[in-house]
Amino acid sequence: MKTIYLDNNATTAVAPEVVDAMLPCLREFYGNPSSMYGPARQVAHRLEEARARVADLLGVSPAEIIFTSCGTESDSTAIWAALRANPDKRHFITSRVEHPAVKNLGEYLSRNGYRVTFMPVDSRGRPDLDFFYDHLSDDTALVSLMWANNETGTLFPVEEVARQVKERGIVFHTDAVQAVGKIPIRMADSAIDMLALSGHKLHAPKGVGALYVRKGTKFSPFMIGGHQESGRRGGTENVASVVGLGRAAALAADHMEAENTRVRQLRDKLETELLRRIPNAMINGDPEHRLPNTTNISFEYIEGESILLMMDELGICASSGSACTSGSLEPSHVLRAMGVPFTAAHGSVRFSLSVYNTEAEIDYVIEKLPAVIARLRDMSPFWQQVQTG
Amino acid sequence: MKTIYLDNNATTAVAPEVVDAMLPCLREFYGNPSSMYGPARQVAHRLEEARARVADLLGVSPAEIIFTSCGTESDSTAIWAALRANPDKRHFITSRVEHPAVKNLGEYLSRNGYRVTFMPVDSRGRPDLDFFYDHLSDDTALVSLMWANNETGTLFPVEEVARQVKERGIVFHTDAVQAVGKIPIRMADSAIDMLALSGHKLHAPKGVGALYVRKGTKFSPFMIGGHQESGRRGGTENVASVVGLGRAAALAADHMEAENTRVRQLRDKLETELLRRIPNAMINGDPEHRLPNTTNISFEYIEGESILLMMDELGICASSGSACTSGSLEPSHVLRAMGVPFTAAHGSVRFSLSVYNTEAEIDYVIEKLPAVIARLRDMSPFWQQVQTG
Amino acid sequence: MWEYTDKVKEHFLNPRNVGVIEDADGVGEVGSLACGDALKLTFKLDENERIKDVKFQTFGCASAIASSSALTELLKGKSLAEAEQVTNDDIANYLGGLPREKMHCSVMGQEALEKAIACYRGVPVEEKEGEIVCECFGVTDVEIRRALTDHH
Ligand SMILES: Cc1ncc(COP(=O)(O)O)c(C=O)c1O
Ligand SMILES: Cc1ncc(COP(=O)(O)O)c(C=O)c1O
Ligand code: FES
Ligand code: FES
Repeated sequence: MKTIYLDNNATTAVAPEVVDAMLPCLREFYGNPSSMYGPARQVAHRLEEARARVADLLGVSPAEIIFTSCGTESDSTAIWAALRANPDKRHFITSRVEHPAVKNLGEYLSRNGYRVTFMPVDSRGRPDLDFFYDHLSDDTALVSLMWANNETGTLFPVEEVARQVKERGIVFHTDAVQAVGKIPIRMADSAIDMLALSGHKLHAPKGVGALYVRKGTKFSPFMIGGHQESGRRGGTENVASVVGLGRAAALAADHMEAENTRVRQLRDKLETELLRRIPNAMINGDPEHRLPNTTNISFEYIEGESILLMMDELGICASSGSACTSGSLEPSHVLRAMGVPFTAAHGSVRFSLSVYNTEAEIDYVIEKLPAVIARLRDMSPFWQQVQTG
Repeated sequence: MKTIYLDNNATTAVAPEVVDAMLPCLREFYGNPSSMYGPARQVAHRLEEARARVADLLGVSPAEIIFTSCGTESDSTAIWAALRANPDKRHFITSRVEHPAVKNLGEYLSRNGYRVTFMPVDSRGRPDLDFFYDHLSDDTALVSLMWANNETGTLFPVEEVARQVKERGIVFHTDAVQAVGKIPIRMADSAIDMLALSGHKLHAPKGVGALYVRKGTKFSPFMIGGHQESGRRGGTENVASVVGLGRAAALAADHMEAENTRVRQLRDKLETELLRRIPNAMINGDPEHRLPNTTNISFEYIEGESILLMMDELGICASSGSACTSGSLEPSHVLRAMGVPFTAAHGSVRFSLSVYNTEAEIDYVIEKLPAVIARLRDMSPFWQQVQTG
Repeated sequence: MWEYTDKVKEHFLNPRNVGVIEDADGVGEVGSLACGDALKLTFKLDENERIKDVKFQTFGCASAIASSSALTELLKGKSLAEAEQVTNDDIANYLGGLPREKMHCSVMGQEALEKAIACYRGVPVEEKEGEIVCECFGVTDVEIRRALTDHH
């Protein structure tokens, strides 16, 4: 059975070109980029080439890129850097729908001497900017808002918000892990100070990320150790994966148009057809300002894990915000923050596409999913009640 | 020209078996190990198999292993975990010869509200244990001592020290990045609470490490984020590299005997012959308690970077504690802590072998190096002074 | 991430005894729509008070569905006294084990069975109106009933 992979916001397949770029660094070019001798200098060279490619994707200078081990580390690095560089300020603002990399760190900070504000969102996941601006103060060291939400694809107007924030002398960080590679990003004339990205969301391997730090931003390292990354991140560089990320960044630039035309059309077709064929189904998130590859649909009165496992039997991979699929046994904090009713939250399914998906795959899902939903609803005590009710 | 790689304490070649183990995880097994569906479950499975192999190498249980992005992260994780778990205690003891991953974090802590003691060493790099025990107090939260020194190979008696430390209810962490894979380590009946290792020192790729945390040790995550690694380390797992580390751990176990017989003999031959053929040369470190693969030799009155670059011309890779080779323009803090005279410190060269080295390679170095040293000394004003006395 | 046994998968994909017995002797309902898991169990007895027929409806994860299916298989042909002895461990064992995080899904089965037997015996099962049943959504049981009836 062929796998139809529609879970690209969870992780992506490594592009074959990326694997090819990595292999020499796993074989002959194994030296330590900090070493003196010839073979190691070639390694350092490849590392810097990768840095230039990542910088290009964002439209920034290579010296503004720090390589890290993942999106989570990039977020932690940005947040701690801003807080440590502004030790007199004790306030941090973020949103209620951030990825755990930011949300859980925010909660940690609120237990450890910081005042932390979590901006609410409306039922479509749109930010409450009035609330946000009202809460900025002289004590605010840092704002961290995600660019694109991983569960719903909803986009925050981070460039606009960053401009307002910068005027007040507050550092602005964005978790752009889901945005980079999916929508065009030009940082050069933006007011964003720091931006986090993660390789495995754009067809590079897992375990490598980057942080953009605008030139002139006060910085204090999170990963304290050796002098790597110009003293901004200790630890021997993950050369092969960084080189892979460089290749992936170049590919992402090449694929940007397809992502925003062909992939968007496939996503729209999937969404429209599923909503047309399945009753009591609804979109979660902001249909207007949204990533081109993501749709999050709730199927009322049934539960997400069951849907995922029945889809798995058909070779279809997706994910769910249901409590039953999470390690924590709590439903998605994003859907709860949006006030998605419990009748819908448990049966939410996120489909996230990539340039590797085909129309035939989407047609297959459109054809097969209605029966899966119907079958689970037949077993559900609530569906019958609603039908007869 | 063939490369003779004698810089295995800086980084190692990835074993071909390790690359082979990684490749499927860069190709077909790309799923997110946290996902529900079939293909991702296979990824999770491989991850857990790797965990079991790393646990085996240390003689511990898989649940005690946390995967990280490098040795530096493992050290940071251990140190912050112990400090955060014991918030009433504000004292930290380490040594003056630690790797920057521990040393620089210690210095950061001493500027940020902690009392930090750096234990001195003697001229052979041996710990001043009387000083150490005298400085333990009720306020001591954590002791961190490296098992094997990266520059000299000197071994600290960490197992004995850990027993004494544990009696006083203090957490004991060891940076074993250079020890793991080179000397047999059985943690089961040791008193060590945490142990850091790094993949690229044992023929796994760069950018993956592990931290052993003894069951029952109070822990608070350093990388705050998702629920990965049983909630102890956020961030999507670096699956391919972790699988590589698992394979490397199994290989290390297989090679342990060769490392301590054949590799040791090659190192001894190299050292004895160089000292016999080159005047004013001396070993740095404790020749008795030392890694089997490392020798650090000072060639007086000349400078390390020049030696390295002349060796590079001959295809020989090694490293130096000279100021000129380091980014910081200061000679090795390890040699300075040992009180190695500056006439010797600047001309120090570290040769670190692996099981991939052959006797022919060692013979080549023994044959070629004396002329290199002689040539540089001919250029040195000090050498002439000493000769004419 | 949890691993399901083949038996769990088989009962999830091909659940036995799905549905409602219209003229049931015992009916037991547990869980809630708010919390994402709920189970309705109905049974019919023969003249010797043995369980002749039993059906379920489940809203929940794969374990919940498989556990319900397993429970109905375990119950068939048992006397009420024997049925009362069935525990959630029996359900889990029948399925070759459940992941630790999913054991609560089998507890639901045991609870529904207790309620159904109590219902048959006419023992009143207390149900407080307006009780908070869902921490995450802060929902009461009254609101859940309303959510179902008001929908269309
Ligand atoms: C003793 C010691 N500790 C820590 C490290 C740091 O390891 P990594 O470069 O993987 O962060 C190294 C190696 O560079 C080392 O030799
Ligand atoms: C929005 C967002 N931020 C951060 C992360 C964390 O990235 P990583 O898993 O590479 O640490 C993710 C992905 O999991 C994400 O979707
Ligand atoms: S969903 Fe009801 S308690 Fe969490
Ligand atoms: S019904 Fe939610 S975990 Fe089983």
